[in-house]
Amino acid sequence: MAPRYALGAAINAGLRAAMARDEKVVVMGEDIATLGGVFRVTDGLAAEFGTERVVDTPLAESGIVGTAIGLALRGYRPVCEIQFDGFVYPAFDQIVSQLAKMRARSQGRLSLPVVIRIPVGGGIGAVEHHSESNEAYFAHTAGLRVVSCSNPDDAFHMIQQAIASDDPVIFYEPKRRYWDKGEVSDEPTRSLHEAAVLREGTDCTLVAHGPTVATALAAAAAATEDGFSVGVVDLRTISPLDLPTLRKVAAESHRVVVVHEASTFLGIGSEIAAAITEDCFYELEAPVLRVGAYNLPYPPAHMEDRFLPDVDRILEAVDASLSF
Amino acid sequence: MAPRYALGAAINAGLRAAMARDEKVVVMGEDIATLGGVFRVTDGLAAEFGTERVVDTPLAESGIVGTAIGLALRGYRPVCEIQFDGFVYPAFDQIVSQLAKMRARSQGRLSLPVVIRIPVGGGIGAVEHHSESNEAYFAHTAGLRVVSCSNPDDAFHMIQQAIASDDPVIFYEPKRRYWDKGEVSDEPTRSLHEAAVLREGTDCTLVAHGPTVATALAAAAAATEDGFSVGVVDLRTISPLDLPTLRKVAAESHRVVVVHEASTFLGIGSEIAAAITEDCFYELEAPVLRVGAYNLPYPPAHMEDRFLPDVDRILEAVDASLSF
Amino acid sequence: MSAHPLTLAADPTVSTADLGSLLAARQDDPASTAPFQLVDENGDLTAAGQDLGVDLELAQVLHTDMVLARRLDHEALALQRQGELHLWIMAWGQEAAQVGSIRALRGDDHVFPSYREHAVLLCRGISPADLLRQWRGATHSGWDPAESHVHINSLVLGTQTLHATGYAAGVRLDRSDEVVMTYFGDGAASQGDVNEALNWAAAGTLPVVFFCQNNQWAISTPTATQMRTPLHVRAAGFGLAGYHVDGNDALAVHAVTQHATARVRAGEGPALIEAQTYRLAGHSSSDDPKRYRTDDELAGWQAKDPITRLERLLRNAGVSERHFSDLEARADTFAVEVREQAKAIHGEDLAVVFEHTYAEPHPVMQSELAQHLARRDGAVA
Amino acid sequence: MSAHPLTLAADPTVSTADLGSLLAARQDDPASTAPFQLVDENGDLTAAGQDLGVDLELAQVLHTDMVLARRLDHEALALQRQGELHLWIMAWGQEAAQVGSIRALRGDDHVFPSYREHAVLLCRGISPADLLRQWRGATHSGWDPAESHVHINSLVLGTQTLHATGYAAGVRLDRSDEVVMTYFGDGAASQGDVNEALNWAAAGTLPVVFFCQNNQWAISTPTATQMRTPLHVRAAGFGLAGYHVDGNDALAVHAVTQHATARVRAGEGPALIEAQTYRLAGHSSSDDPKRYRTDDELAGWQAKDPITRLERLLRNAGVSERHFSDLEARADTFAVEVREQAKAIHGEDLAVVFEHTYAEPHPVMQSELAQHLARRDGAVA
Ligand SMILES: Cc1ncc(C[n+]2csc(CCOP(=O)(O)OP(=O)(O)O)c2C)c(N)n1
Ligand SMILES: Cc1ncc(C[n+]2csc(CCOP(=O)(O)OP(=O)(O)O)c2C)c(N)n1
Ligand SMILES: [Mg+2]
Ligand SMILES: [Mg+2]
Repeated sequence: MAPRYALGAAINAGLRAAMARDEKVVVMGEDIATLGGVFRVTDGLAAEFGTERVVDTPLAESGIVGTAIGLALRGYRPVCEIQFDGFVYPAFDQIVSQLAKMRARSQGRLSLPVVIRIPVGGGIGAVEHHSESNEAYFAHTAGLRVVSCSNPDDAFHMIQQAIASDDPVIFYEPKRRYWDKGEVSDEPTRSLHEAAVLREGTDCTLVAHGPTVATALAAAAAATEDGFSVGVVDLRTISPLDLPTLRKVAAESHRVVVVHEASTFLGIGSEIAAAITEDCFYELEAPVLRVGAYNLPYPPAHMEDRFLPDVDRILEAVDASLSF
Repeated sequence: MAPRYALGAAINAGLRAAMARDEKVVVMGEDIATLGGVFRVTDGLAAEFGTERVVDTPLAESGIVGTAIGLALRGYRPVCEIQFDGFVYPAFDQIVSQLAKMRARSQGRLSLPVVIRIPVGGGIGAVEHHSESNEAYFAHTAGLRVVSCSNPDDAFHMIQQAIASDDPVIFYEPKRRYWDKGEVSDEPTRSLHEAAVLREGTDCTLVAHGPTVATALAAAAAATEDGFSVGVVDLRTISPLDLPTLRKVAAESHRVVVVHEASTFLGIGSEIAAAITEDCFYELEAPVLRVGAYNLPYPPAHMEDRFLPDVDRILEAVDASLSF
Repeated sequence: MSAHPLTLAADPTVSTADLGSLLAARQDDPASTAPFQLVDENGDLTAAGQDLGVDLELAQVLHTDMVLARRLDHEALALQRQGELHLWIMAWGQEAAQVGSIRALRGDDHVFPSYREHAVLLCRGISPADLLRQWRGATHSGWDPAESHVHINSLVLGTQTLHATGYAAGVRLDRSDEVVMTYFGDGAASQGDVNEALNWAAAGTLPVVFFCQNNQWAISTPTATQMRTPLHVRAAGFGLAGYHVDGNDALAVHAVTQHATARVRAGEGPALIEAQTYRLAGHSSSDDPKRYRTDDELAGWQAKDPITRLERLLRNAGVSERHFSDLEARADTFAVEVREQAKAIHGEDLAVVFEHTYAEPHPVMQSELAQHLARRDGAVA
Repeated sequence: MSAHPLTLAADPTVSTADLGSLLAARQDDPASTAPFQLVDENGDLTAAGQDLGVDLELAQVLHTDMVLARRLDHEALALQRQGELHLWIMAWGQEAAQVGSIRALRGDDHVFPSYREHAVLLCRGISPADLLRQWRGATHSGWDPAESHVHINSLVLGTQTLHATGYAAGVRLDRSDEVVMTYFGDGAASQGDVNEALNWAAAGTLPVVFFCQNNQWAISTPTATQMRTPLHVRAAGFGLAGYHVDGNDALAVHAVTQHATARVRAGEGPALIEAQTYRLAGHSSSDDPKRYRTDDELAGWQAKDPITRLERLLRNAGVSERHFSDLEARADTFAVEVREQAKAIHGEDLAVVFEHTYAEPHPVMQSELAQHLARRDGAVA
């Protein structure tokens, strides 16, 4: 039987495998060496690979990404940790103006194989800035790849695929699923930029990524009890989107509901809705609906349950979709 | 007859009026006082209002926005200039984590009436970072308002309305239209967050903002020659969107094409497409189509004509829409 | 500063002028890299303390502040362990740096804190309820800055230093003689924003005091990883007046802050104070400091506890046992208040966030608020 | 450095050790805030120049470099005026700072420039075509960093200083003795990134030389608006070795850079060099400097022109008229090359950007490329 890992531990194992395979892989960030990261995702790496390759940096996110770019130019493959989603913005300029654009700027001469790991999303009762979902900013930025894992098996393989990519990758880790356990296979079943159809459905398909995949699966199960056939797609890749898979489920189930934790206004759901509608206009029997957080700053923990999409809100959208 | 101004001069006049009206208005940025800004939009303001209210700052965008927040907390109404679109990212953290969220964070106690002026877009043969369209990042950020002017009259009134707003406003100025002249009326005809139907159409409606409004008007005129009735909406407001107006034109013309200079992937066109489709599913005879830049980093000037949406690409989309 | 019963004849001989000449003398002295002290670890006056004399009345105020602040800290951590708070950020060990500095300001001097300045907040009259609201997960901030002249905190490290700098620009535009104070940590000092703020304030000769509590750690990262030279040296690099003080010596912190503030208020430009102190507990209630620091290091700093030190000074100066037992009783009463106020904090409905995000009507807000209310009230199936 | 014909018996007496003791002596001297000079404005040796001696062979190399760089500048501006370039960024006045520093490096020392370092690029063998490509609007960068060991420039000010710092971390991981050089301006020094880089490099004892050309202006903003103290003072604040040099004295810049580089190469940590110079032309071909600075100021700096100064030194040392006329002829030939190469730059089709944005296949790229090709080739009605 394949071994079982918690999602966080699976990323740890993936990092370990990547570091063992390629000595150019270096891991860097705030509190990642001695402490092993605030979520312990890098636990034990410093002991195994030394503090030259597992580096506690000064407390400066622009510095983390900016120096990672320099390391990549020198031939290294840096994997940066941003401690929490809400702390990536000081590095925004280095990410969108430098990391994303340098290959094109150099006419393809320079590769920046940098991975930026971001624990993402809410639902853990955290204080401000520790629960944000900011994938849309990076997905709108040409030159980056953006992926999001939802389970230990994907986490283990996707982190290694991201590190192996010669393009910069924003790697989202669903922090409230870090402790969820699952089997981890020896070999990846998909490439990094393929979505996974977790469940087929003929009445409607839910499209989710990262932390909301489990919510979508629960909603699909509930809908089945009510007699509907509801499918679930785990996006896995946010940029580029796996449009062939999305088109296929749209054509088969005629109704699509996108679920994510980010606010709906210009969230990735809007791109999926626009793209699928363009490609499958005659197949759709309802507009693609979006279930996301409200368009508010992430609220205090006390209110987050009402803020985040949950099974009820997904079912409400499925009902709305079916009533078209 | 109403006086004629170039768009840049109209903003200058609007700033002047706002500063004369309210002594709490201060204007700040790089090279804006002595030089009057690289586009001369703040020309003469320092001479008229003094260098205490028209401030040449150190060269630091995070500092510009961060100190503007402090000034606002002290009761001022700062208007910041970001010299070019591509230089706003160092201020991203101060904008999305501080400026956008502080009112909600303070439970409504603190107002941040800060305006961030950004000359935006391409088409001027500029070097890298001087031609970007980044409105989607800010439109996806709750707590901000995002507007975009396309003509001198709007420019004159909208800058004053933005300054009068107690909410932070990202104010886009279409840099390749700075020298376009037009009449400027005494009183605004619309509130800040209303779109303008510039031309009615029964076959299709083009939705544009800022620099692409003129392009859309030209395309609509060309389509008319071909016998089609094509309308044009100038969005003016990107966040919030004026959905009632968009719904109305969608219901009337049954076909909508959104035009903007930003890349289409997660550009504001995707939100408009998703929202209109949701609200007007049965009225639409074609998917909402999007005409934007390709999903690339902004290319060298030599190639920008092929990169930016132009009349031909708009007409191509209108054709595609009509062929559904 | 609130009135405090005199229990001793105080002889407040530390004048700003005296301290000024002393600090000036130290600048010529290479040994001046040692932090300025008035009271040593045993509660005895240092040479400087003897030279300048200390204000025993002030010492009692500061000691009382610290005892109450520490009690808040203990209660709040206990509340967190009981599930009554989501998170707690412990300040213990850092009380002297906080009370010594805030008590040197005028009540109308605006303060931009980081997240660990509970002792500062208490000195400014902020109630335990207002202070704990945020850590109970009920709100993102607790108090009204217009009343306390303390801005709400930002958890994005260093950002507040630019807000303080801009606020100071406004103070100057207003021709006011207020001073603006901002607190930040040794870790935050590595952020671009903090350095932009230091430079901006210096270039503009703005009335800001930058106060760094160097508590030796940024979560698990020691100060040596953040910087090569002590932070107070950076002041001169940007053209600020730099001060280095023993942050566990409340009287020294007060004297140095008073000196810095006077200069800043006089229009001589900003100052940077580095206070050497130590976070005796974990980074927060989620942190296990044993993973990254030794028991020996901790013991060394426990011996420098700021409260013990001032208690010894006061006892040596003849303050009665009665005073200390009264204070203990007061702290017990305060602890009860803290617990009661904490438990009485009730979160509000998400509807308030819809109301508070924008000042002016916003259609997306309005339609989503309607959805939320319908869902909340069960109007949706 | 390419071989250069000897026309004089050189007596290169400036050793690193000599200069080191001189610079060390200056640090105790309050007057050391004056920039280090070897050759004064009249081309005469200063006291330090006399003490240490200067290398006349080197002086000729640097003089030649500067003459050619200035010619490039004149030609490029003329080309811009003729519509052959979209934009030109003038370096004139700053040649000494650039050639003096780059010639002090080893060829394998990697350089992270800003956008004004044309003289640096020429010294590294980058052709006019590669150098001008970007300003003709054909590309966003011109040369291959793997060949020249010069990174392509970034127009987002200050960002390159962090790249240099990270690259230096890689150099250290590789156990190499390369040094990394990064150039930036007085305006860029206000950016958070530059200060993060200074601090990061110092904290990590990384082999980076930060070279600031303080040309007194950031577009229309004078250095006084950017900072309160001279930049070289900031070095000590972060724990870097700080140097202050007359940036119009190519030999002094070379000597100081050599000294700094030797220290850095030896593993003693990063250095910051502030070179006082002046941008004699506008900020760029779009700028009108008369709007913000006086003719007097300009005249004052014209008198300190770095090329005239070295020419005088060489003439005084007996370099023949022939040498100068040969150089003039060489510059004329070079000017022709510049014009020819500039006009021969042809932009490519947008298709190349599709190819260069990602290393690996990307479906959005692929489908949009197909659209683009169809449109370009008229396949769409
Ligand atoms: C911009 C940013 N990055 C990362 C964090 C996560 N974080 C919270 S506290 C902390 C350490 C702060 O250390 P220091 O500034 O010394 O303050 P202290 O906690 O010691 O009071 C870190 C890394 C943050 N809050 N903000
Ligand atoms: C982050 C950023 N902000 C603004 C600009 C616009 N800009 C280009 S050059 C310049 C002045 C730069 O001055 P300095 O650093 O002194 O370099 P110099 O031009 O004098 O060589 C400005 C403001 C920019 N390129 N990058
Ligand atoms: Mg600390
Ligand atoms: Mg300059």
